[in-house]
Amino acid sequence: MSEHIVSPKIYVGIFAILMVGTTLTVMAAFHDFGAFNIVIALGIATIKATFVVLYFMHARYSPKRTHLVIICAVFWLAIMLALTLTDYQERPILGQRAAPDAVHQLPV
Amino acid sequence: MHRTGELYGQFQTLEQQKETAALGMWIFLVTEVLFFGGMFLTYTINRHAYPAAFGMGSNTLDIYLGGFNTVVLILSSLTMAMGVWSAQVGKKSLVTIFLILTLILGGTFLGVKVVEYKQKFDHHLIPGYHFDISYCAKSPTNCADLSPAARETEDKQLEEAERLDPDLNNHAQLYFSLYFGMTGLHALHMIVGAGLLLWLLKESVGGRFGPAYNTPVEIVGLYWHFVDIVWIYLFPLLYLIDRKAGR
Amino acid sequence: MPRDHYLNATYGIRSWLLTTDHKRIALLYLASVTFFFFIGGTFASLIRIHLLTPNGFLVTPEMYNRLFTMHGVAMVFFFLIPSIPAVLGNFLIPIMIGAKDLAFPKINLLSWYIYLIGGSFVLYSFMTGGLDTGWTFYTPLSSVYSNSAVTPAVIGIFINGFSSILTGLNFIVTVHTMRAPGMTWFRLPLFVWAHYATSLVMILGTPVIAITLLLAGLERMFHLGFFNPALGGDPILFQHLFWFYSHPAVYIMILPAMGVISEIIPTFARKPIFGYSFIAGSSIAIAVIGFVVWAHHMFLTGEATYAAIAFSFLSYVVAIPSAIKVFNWTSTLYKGSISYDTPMLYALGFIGLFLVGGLTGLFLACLGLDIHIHDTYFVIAHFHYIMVGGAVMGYVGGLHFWWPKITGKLYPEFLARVAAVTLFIGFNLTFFPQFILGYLGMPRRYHTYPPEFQVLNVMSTAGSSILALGYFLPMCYLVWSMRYGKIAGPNPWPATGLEWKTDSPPLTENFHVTPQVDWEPYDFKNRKDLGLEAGAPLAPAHGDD
Amino acid sequence: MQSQLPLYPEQASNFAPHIDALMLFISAICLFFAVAITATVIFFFFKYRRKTPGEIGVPIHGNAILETAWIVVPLFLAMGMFAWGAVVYVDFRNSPKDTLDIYVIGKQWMWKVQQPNGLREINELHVPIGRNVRLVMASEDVIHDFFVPAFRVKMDVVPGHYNTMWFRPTVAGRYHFFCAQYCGTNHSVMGGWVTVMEPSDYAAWLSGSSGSGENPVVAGEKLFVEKACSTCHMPDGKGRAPSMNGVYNNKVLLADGSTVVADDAYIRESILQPNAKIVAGFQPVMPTFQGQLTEEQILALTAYIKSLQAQPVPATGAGIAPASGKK
Repeated sequence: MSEHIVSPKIYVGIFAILMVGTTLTVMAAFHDFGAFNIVIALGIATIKATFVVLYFMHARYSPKRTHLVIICAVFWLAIMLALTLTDYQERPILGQRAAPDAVHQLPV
Repeated sequence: MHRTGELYGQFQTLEQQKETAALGMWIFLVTEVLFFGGMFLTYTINRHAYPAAFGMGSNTLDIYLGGFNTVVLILSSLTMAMGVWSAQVGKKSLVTIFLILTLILGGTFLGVKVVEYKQKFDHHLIPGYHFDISYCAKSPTNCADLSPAARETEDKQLEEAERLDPDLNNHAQLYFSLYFGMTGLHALHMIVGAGLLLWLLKESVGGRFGPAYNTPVEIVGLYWHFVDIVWIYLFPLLYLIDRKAGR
Repeated sequence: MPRDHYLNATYGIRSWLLTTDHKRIALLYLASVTFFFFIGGTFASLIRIHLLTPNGFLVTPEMYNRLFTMHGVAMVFFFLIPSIPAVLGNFLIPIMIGAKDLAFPKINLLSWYIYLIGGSFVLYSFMTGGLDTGWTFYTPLSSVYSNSAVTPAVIGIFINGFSSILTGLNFIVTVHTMRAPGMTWFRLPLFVWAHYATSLVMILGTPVIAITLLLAGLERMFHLGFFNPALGGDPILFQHLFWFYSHPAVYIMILPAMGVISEIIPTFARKPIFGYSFIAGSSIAIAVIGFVVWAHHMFLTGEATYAAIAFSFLSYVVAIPSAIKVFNWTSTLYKGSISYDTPMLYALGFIGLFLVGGLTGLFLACLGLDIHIHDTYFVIAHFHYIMVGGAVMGYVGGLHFWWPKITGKLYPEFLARVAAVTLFIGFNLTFFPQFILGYLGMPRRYHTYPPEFQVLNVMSTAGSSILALGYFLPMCYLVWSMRYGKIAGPNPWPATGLEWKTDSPPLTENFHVTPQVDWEPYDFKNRKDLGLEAGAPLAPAHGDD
Repeated sequence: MQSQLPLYPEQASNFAPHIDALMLFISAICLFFAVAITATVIFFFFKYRRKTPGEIGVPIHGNAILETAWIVVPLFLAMGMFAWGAVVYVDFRNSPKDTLDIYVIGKQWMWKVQQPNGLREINELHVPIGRNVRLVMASEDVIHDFFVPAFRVKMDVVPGHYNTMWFRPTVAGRYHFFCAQYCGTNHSVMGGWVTVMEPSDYAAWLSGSSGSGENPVVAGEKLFVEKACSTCHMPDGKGRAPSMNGVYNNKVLLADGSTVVADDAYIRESILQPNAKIVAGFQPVMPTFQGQLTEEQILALTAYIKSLQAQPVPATGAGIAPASGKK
């Protein structure tokens, strides 16, 4: 693994991108996009996180093994969230939980 | 284990040692992702179930402090990255300077967090038996730090949220449990990170890190950036749930 | 015996408590997991004695609930999970891949101390009020209603999780970066593959149980509502989070045992393992697919029907890699040169018991059948067949197999065979009746039961006394052999792994010179150094040179 | 004590034969594999025992065809088990339309049962042969589980939710039921007896002892007035809230344009969290009754609303959705 040195210019550039992202997030939050507010917020956060991982954390210049590790983390997090949510799609939690019969009554 | 210079006995080469350390930190970060992941899952399900309470709770947070902290933390990531760069190119005194800057920024973040926590404590928004989402509405004199305008909007929101969610207090408590859980865990990671920075600083003053050997700086850097990433998600998820009415 | 080895490299209690030698840490773990095994085992014996009569003659309901809870907690978190990885894995993985130590020796030691701290919290909970929530800690029983010492136990398990995480992390990094020259991925012993898969589960699953129990503990301490419906929380969410770890955790327990068996069988059949890459691949497949089946523990919580169907389907899929292993082990015996040494008896016993345990898993994964047998003794029997019949048989078998390497001494062969057979018989007598009990409808965790279930319960208790003897016996003669056993020599069986190329017991640095691997795994035919040839007289296997 | 050792409990519901057949099917497959593999292992064990100390085995490394075979064949068999099991489960989770609804409430450590006519039982459950019985279950504290081995049915009883399960008893007799989900100290005595009776006996039993409990419909009606529900939910639809006539099990049009079926869970939610789903054309003015009603009172109100199913539905201000959605 020959060490790759990232130049400070790139670091400052990434910092600028992150700042722009933060500003956009805050601005977007004050507008009503309905259900898309959360999508936009998380979308920008993910873009920011990607830049941090790729450049600040040098993932872009790291061996494939590191990429695999990162993919694993995202993948397992996705498994946990997605598969748990399958259970909640049909049965909202608590007082709002529908009886099991509701399976048939969902709009198709 | 015997040790020759910077090389630990179990390794054959410095290169192998560095690779190993980096891989170890990356894998540790994977466990951290899943550690926070459990909380994110709890958050997702509860926010979906109780949107009014979560919006209401979120709006009591100070967006200026939150935004300021976001900038501070991202800036500290930059100085950390610059610290790594200085070590790689052999500017030993710059390493120390950047580490000190990072430490100061991290300390600023934690300081602001303390201010925020203190305010929530005064407003009876710490989950537990004394939690009361309508405390400020009931006894405005105890919440004198809020401007009358801010209090008025809060009262209005409270009224609306109570209309939408009859069990608002419990559900708002869930929001604050998650708020303190997630930011508390994040702050704990910051404190650990600050400890690691202090140790780096000590070594760096001794001139230990240069182009030949900078693994610890790099490894702590990875950790620090990860903590930054967690905050990048926490900020919108906790502070910006329901700001669209211009609150 | 070699003149210098890791056991006599340094002396004194400090040299053990501050050691970073993976072999010594393995022995520290060996002592501590044995301690917890006997604590858990004592609870188990009391449970079985109590269930001799339907009306519960021995202990009160409060005590009985504490017994089975503490049995579960001690066995699952403090024995089964660390047993093979932290003892045998710790000892063997660096030697098997030709390294001087694990990648992070100090972290390895740290993980043992974390284990001790976690264990102390749990013991504290046992002694100050006990624990009566069931090892599953279902909320809101554990977080609101239980009057026992839940908080320290939860803290203990939370802390202990980090021990597991650090061990897993250490193994993965070690396998990636510390392999000796020539030790390619497909020359790795299957034991290492199995531990690699186990470590994946450890690092990906354990953090989730840690945070879950932390939330439950905070809920209990500070009156929060994450999982308490009275405060708006969802008890089912706890189960999702809990099983996201605790189902894969089953694979933490069984995968390493499968690794042990994959070492023992080729050694005592003296031929390459059948389908090396399939066994290696199935370990990884189990670790990955094992993460997407957890909600099969929750079919009857009112789970969404579609989710239940998906999870049942995936549960059947995860059965396939296990089946692959069993078929491959069986095929390895074909045209082998099979000896009846003790480890081989354990391995064959493992196949039999794991077969029953695995196949009864198919009953439980079946949505329709699970309606009836969920939460009955059928479940108890099933997972004991996997955990005790599988994991513990693998552990004890592995201990015998590598005992000469660990101590440099041989155990008494005859006694060991007797113990292996006793274990097998005692185990089946204890747990097979419980399948029938379960189908008849006896729910688990019952302090008293209707009298029609008594006959089977008496059979089970009788079997457990034989089982107890089967565990006691090895305990005695293994300790005895440390002092009085015959000298083993570097490779008594002989076996092909790198660990058998070094002294018994090995040096602190494991090898005199860094080994160079130029042979394929489990290859007896081309390994002249083993001194094996059809018809040729063998260097005395149980010799005393 | 029984003189002989049975291998399965009595079959006393529609599910029992299905689940036993499923059990036999899976057992047969598993037994085949268990016996085949064990026999092979034992055969090899003796046949290929080591003859000379230095003997080695024949180096066979694997066989792709065999590997494929023992991946594909078990997979198909497993899919068979999965499919059959899923069919039974889906049947179990979806109760038929006209069920005899019995309410079951679990609390540490007893079961409270309420028959449709209000008759209450504790740790006893009487059901008629041949009727589809649906248990609507709630818990007052921790998670319990209602388990009747002779019927081969069980379902968790989770606090904060309704879970339901159904079965059709087929053989008269008395059968154990248990709590199957560990629930604390006296978990093991939290059980009782299900009595399956001929329909005529059941009817006689119900009427013979109905004096002891109040009919839930009557109790619900009384509550409906007492809690002032009737001041807004007027039957003619002229009140501030929708009429309850005919609403049970019908579609309700909500303010956001969606529809929802007014089942037990919806009614419960509307009582406890009135503003979660607002009926189209009405204001969210109803106060919450969270904490003011016991589970039993909610059940009584539900029973009363159910009894209004056949009442005439007013033209305006009805709870149920018009045949064509307004939106």
